[in-house]
Amino acid sequence: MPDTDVAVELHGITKRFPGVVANKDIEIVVRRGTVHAIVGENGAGKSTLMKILYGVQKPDEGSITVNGQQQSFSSPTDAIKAGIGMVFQHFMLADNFTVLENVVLGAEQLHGIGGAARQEIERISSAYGLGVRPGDLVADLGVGARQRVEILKVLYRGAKILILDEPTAVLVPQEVDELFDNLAGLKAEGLTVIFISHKLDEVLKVADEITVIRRGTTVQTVEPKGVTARQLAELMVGSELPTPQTEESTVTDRVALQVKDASLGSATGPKVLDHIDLTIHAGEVLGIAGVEGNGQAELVEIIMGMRDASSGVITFGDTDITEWHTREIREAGIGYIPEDRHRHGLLLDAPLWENRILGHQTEEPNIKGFLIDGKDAKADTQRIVEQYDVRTPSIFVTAGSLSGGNQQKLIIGREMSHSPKVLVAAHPTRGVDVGAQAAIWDHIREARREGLGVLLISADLDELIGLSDTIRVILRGRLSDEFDPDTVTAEQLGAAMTGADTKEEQA
Amino acid sequence: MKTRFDPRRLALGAAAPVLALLVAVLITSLILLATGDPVGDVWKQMLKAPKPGQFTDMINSATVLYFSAIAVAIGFKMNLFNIGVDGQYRVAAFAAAAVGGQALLPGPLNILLILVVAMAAGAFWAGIAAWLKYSRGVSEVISTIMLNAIATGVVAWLLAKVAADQAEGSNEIGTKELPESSRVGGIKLLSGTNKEVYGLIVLAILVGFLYWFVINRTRFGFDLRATGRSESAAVASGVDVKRMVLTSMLLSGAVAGLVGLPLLLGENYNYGTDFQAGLGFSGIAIALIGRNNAVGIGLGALLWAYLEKQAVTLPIATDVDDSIVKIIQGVMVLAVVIAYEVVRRVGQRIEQQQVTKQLAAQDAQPVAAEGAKA
Amino acid sequence: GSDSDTGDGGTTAPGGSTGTGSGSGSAALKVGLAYDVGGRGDQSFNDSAAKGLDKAKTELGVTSKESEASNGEPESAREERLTSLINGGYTTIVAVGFAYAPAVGKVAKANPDVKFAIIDDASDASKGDNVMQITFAENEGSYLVGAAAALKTKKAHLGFIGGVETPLIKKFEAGYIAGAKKVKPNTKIDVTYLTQPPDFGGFGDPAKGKTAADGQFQGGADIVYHAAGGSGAGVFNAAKAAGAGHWAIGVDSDQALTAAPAVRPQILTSMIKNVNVGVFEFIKDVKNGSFKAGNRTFDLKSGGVSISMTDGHINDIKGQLDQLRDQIISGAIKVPVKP
Amino acid sequence: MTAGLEVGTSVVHEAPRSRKIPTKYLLASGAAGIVLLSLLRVITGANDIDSAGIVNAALIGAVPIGLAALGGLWSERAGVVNIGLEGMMILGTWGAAWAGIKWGPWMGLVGGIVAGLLGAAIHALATVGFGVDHIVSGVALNVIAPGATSYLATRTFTGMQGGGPTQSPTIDSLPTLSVPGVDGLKDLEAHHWFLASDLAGLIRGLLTDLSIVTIFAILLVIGSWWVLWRTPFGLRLRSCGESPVAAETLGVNVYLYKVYGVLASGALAGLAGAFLAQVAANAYREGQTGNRGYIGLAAMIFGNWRPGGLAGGSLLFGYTDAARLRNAGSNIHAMILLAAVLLIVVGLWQLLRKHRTVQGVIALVVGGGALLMYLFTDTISSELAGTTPYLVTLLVMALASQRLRMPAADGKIYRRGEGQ
Ligand SMILES: Nc1ncnc2c1ncn2[C@@H]1O[C@H](COP(=O)(O)OP(=O)(O)OP(=O)(O)O)[C@@H](O)[C@H]1O
Ligand SMILES: Nc1ncnc2c1ncn2[C@@H]1O[C@H](COP(=O)(O)OP(=O)(O)OP(=O)(O)O)[C@@H](O)[C@H]1O
Ligand SMILES: [Mg+2]
Ligand SMILES: [Mg+2]
Repeated sequence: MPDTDVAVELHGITKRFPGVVANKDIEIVVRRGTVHAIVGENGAGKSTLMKILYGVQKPDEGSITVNGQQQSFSSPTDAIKAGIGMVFQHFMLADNFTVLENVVLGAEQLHGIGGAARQEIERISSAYGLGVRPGDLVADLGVGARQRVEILKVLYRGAKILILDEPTAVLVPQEVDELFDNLAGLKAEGLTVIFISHKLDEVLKVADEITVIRRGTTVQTVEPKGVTARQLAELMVGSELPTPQTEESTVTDRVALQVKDASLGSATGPKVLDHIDLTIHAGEVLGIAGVEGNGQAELVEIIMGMRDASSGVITFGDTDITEWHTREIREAGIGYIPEDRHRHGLLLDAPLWENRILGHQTEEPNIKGFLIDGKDAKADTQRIVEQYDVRTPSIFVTAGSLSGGNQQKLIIGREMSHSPKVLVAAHPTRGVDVGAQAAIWDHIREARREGLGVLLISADLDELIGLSDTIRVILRGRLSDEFDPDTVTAEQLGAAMTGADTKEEQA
Repeated sequence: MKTRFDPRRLALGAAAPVLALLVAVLITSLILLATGDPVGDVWKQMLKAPKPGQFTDMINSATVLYFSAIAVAIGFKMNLFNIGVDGQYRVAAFAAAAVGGQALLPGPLNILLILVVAMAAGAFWAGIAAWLKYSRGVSEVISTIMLNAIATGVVAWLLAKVAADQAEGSNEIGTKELPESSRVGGIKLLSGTNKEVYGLIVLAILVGFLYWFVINRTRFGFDLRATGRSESAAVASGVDVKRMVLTSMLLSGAVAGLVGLPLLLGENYNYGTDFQAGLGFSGIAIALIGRNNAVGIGLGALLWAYLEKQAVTLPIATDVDDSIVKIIQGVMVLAVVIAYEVVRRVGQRIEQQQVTKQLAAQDAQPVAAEGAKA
Repeated sequence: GSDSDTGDGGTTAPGGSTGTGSGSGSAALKVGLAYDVGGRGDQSFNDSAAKGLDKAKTELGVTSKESEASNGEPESAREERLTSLINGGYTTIVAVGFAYAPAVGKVAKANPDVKFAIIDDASDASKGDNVMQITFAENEGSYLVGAAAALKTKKAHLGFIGGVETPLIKKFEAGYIAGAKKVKPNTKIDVTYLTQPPDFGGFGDPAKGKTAADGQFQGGADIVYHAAGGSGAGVFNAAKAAGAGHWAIGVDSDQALTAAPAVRPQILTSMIKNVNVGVFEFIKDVKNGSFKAGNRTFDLKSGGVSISMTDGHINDIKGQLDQLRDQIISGAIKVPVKP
Repeated sequence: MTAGLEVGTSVVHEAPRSRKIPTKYLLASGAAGIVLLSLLRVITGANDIDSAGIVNAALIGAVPIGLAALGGLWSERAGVVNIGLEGMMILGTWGAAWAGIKWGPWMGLVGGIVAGLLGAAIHALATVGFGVDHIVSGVALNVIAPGATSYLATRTFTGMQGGGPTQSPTIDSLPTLSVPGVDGLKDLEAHHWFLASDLAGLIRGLLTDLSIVTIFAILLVIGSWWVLWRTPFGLRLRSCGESPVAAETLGVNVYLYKVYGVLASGALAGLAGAFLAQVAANAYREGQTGNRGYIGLAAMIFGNWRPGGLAGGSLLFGYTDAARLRNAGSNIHAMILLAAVLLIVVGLWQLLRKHRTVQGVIALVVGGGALLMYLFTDTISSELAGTTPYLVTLLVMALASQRLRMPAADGKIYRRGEGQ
């Protein structure tokens, strides 16, 4: 009985992608003036559903009702007209545009693109305490600020229904709290918020209602007071939830990798890396926490030789590899799980067996002399596929046609196959669903037991706390002291990650 | 790229060029109709089977074009656009002719010297663009275009300096002619004509094979293709992309250096104002038609040469201006690339569907979640 | 006036087979004419050749087929062109331009009973018992216009603009300079070439022609001679822009009659290279069976090259020019072929 | 194949993002340039290097290149690389001549623009419609256009008075304007006084007999800047070049704006062709464009994808080309001295300030070589003079390229709904 206090009603939504059913008979009712959370594991279909509600993608079946009116959106324009705004999981900002330009784009008819628009932005910014400056170049902004620009974009268009797709994925606890304050403010204004997240404690904190999606279908809608995080998780996964467990320490005193006083200057302003000192022992997992964009990527790049540090020394065992080239470093036995598998880990339109060669073009079994040894490489790919449970019909399909999780498992298998002495793992389980996640953790632990040194960079604090022997926090290119994962709390880490409350400057 | 043992995919692959040819024919016919030219006659003329003599000429042109297209393709394989093959082969042919004309070495050795000089000169000229990109990040598209123009001036200048006295009553100037002993005789391929196929066709085939082998079988080739498919992934995998730019540009230039040699060693015997120009640009088009594939390029070169051949007789036989053939060629290039793009997309889609179907088939239960992710 | 402008010729599409069945009905000679790049309507020597052919059509009642070279074509294409003309039954072949030299040489050997003429080449490459090599003493004609320019200039400062820097065009330059220096040794002569081979754009880029000529006029020259084919149009425009007292000298045909009407008044004179005469003579000889193989030079003596008196701008110096002409004809003056 | 390699250009990402150079610096450097030129003139006695004539010629030379470059700007700001400019320009020359002869010179301009648009339509269909690699499509277009043009020319111009397969009859010319009074500066210029005469020449060159199209071109440069950077339309168009996916999610019809960009680019390239046919030559001529389309692309790139920059680039090219065509002997010879001095200065700077030994030494050696060349020759061979514009372009690119920043999504193939 759709009455007027229902903001959005999704009925029987089904969406098929080539070979995939992303959404199947979705049923959701969102009441006006509430925060409605949608939870589900990776690939469950949350983003797709929201993209449908926002008119980016068209549903194959089902109906969308907004404020009691049946709608069929053919483009975001229609959705925006209907008062819907969306903040995407992956930021939708043009780096080389100013905040102003990013905000007014597509909504020029409201206040033009000049002074009037500027004032409006400043008004909204102060009204919701977003602290956004219209003149800034987005490229110069930190993640938190970008998040707020995204929200401002939506508010600027006078949206009454906000969709936030995993807004907290890249935020530290303090930032999350701020975001939630903002949401509370919005709610008070009578706005409706649809909120997507994996982080169930957060969800329980802010949501008035929670809808769980599993494998594309709505499982159940619950009230936060009625459930615990664990119950929610089991609804999501449909099974027991694995949590990372470090067993007894395997740390030796043999130094596997050492970075001494490494810095990386940047043409603009502050150093990207600032006198970094770190040591990884054989059998040790060193976890690096930090807000994205504080130098993690650069740290990895100088270790992997993809960039030259402007100063400092990097030693592998007891050999100085500072001047070495990426290939030599990889040959020497440093494995690499890149942060962005699509850009750095795979050739999406090459077959799996060629992707198995990638990164080890100069090592057995991939080669015979200066030739590529297709036969052995294929055989070994088959082995990886079986051993690491990569779900694929054959090793001849292109990597791009696998799901993220399976892509990730292939990469892990590939790196492990060359028995590295050190593994540089950036967000090894990002965007990978729970089953695969557990498997990947086990592989890391096992290798660790055999004396592997791991540099683990992750945004997922639970993962860090669960896997690491030592945790350090990177902030504005500087490394903090060590934290003991057994005692440290997420809040403590969060504080360190943001340098207490002075996070604005990190932009 | 390709899934093994997949007839559907093969069919798709074959579909593209055929589709493209048909489109080209269709559009051209429409133009002819629009301008009131005799469509039927034109195609009758265009499709006339070449006589042995013409066929030989065709193969010869194709040989020259083949070198050019391979040179371009080497760059294309890693997203490097060597628009400068034209300048490179002219510089190279001149250098080779100038040196060869001196007959510093006895016959066969001199031929070898000519080959080496040509490749070196071509590589050098390409090297300038490579270095500019390597050290200064100058787009090779721009630099090679500029270098083509500069090559013209420099070669003209040098030619004026070293030019042998022009033959009595002739209006051409050129380098000293190669001695008889260092020319490459032709091969009698077809009866019914006294025309011969350039001896260097053998070199062309060899180069084609090497191209295929290096690209598809060697570590270097893997790095090259990896860079072409995803520069970022290649870098992460340890490929030194800047070095690759240098190497592949030099290789491309070296092959470009060979473009002029069939003419130099088998036809003109010197480099002069009458030396054939513009071969570099046809090379680009042919590389595109042939999809940077050694065999495909071969067929592309033959097709290109065939069309050029027919173009000559077209106006005489039908009173239709031969520029219509240029239109055919251009439309074909465009149609080919479009067709391949479409086919690629369709192929991708099909594969994604297959993957999920097969996964679903493998096991319905818990895997479905994963499977759904494909 | 068949010798007027390219327009009349233009009425036949290239390759247009026009059987003007006037008179000699069945025995009509079939002439195949292969142009150099640019073809009919290039306002240059191709056009001039076309003119000769048109004359032959009207006066000798021959039928013809024309075909044009394209840029950067392989040697075999030129052979192919001649051969297919022959296969088409056109057994009297005119090849316009030295680029055809090797082709004519080869094809002539293969077709001994076909009569060939090649323009601008007398090398062994095109020699043959059935080949008439038609060359012109461009240097002699240029010598005269050079002299005329030197006599007419008020500033003892002239200009020369060559389309593409080839030996043939340098022949024009050489004669021009020699002629000018002869009558005024202290004459300053600016020389500009628009492009270098194999970039033959210099024969078809009026914009470059104008810029270059502007430079020479503004640099103090008051008369500029061009041997730049279609780029000449730009030179004429420059002369017009430079205003009264500035002249351009035309080339190949009498451009005071063929150029754009607006600029004709700026044209002091033209160095006429009667390719049309050469072509017509050849066809006539073949028709009358008086064909003779070998090189035939069309020079001042034979009237193959000449200086135009149209519009009478140089009537006042006609005397001196005639003197020089006679000296050249008599051999008293040797005109250089290289600058 | 996609947007080509990012190697080297990657340096850009770190390069300072100070995009705006304050006008006062621009003016200052402009003034410095003039002083330098007049010094050079006085020293070398090459009076033509900044005469009214050369300035005027440079302007005329720059217009077609600049218009092509502007075309490139429109399409690349919308994210579509366009090396088909040359082809569109060629179509423009024919369109202008044909329409110009049929309906008079003003319609000629229209004809050129329309012809260019047709070429652009093909490019748009291939790149935006079918998602073909941009450079590939451009190359194909550059094969089709000359063929189509020469075919059309043969069909249309043969049989016309003074026309033929390779050239059209003359087209009536368009009006030209001069600012009254400026011609008086002639005498001042004739004195060849330091600076005064140079300024006189400059002003006279810039303000006398300007073709109406030249004025259009200047207005178009300014207009393009205004439209692209000051209007919602421009913002949307640029957003397609910077982040089409973001634009899509804000309801911008990316396909549409990309098509607009490409079409505008075709229209401008066509106008460039019209300028060549109608103003620079008043007739169509086969091969008339002489690769100016490619040069325009280069001009746009070292103009850093900005109207002001590309105008500068075009003028630089127009100037060097005019210099060598007008009087290579003294002009280019004089420039060698300039180049020598600049190179030596740069070399010393690299050595002493930047401590870049290699670059420094290279610059010094080349500079020294140039200096010797200047001292021991008194003219320059016409063959080499012809390469000046291209050499200069290459040089400037080599010096500037690392500070350039192309639109983030330029040349990337975009498909709706396949973002992220
Ligand atoms: N553009 C697309 N083309 C093909 N399949 C897609 C596309 N987008 C998503 N999918 C499929 O739909 C499924 C649902 O994707 P979706 O992004 O909605 O998951 P999600 O719940 O947002 O995951 P995450 O929590 O990681 O964001 C994915 O598993 C994927 O296989
Ligand atoms: N355009 C697309 N075509 C095919 N598959 C796609 C497309 N977009 C996304 N996918 C796949 O859909 C899955 C889910 O997409 P999405 O990125 O929304 O969720 P995700 O879990 O964050 O993805 P990933 O697991 O790769 O990080 C991923 O496996 C991704 O590879
Ligand atoms: Mg999602
Ligand atoms: Mg995700």
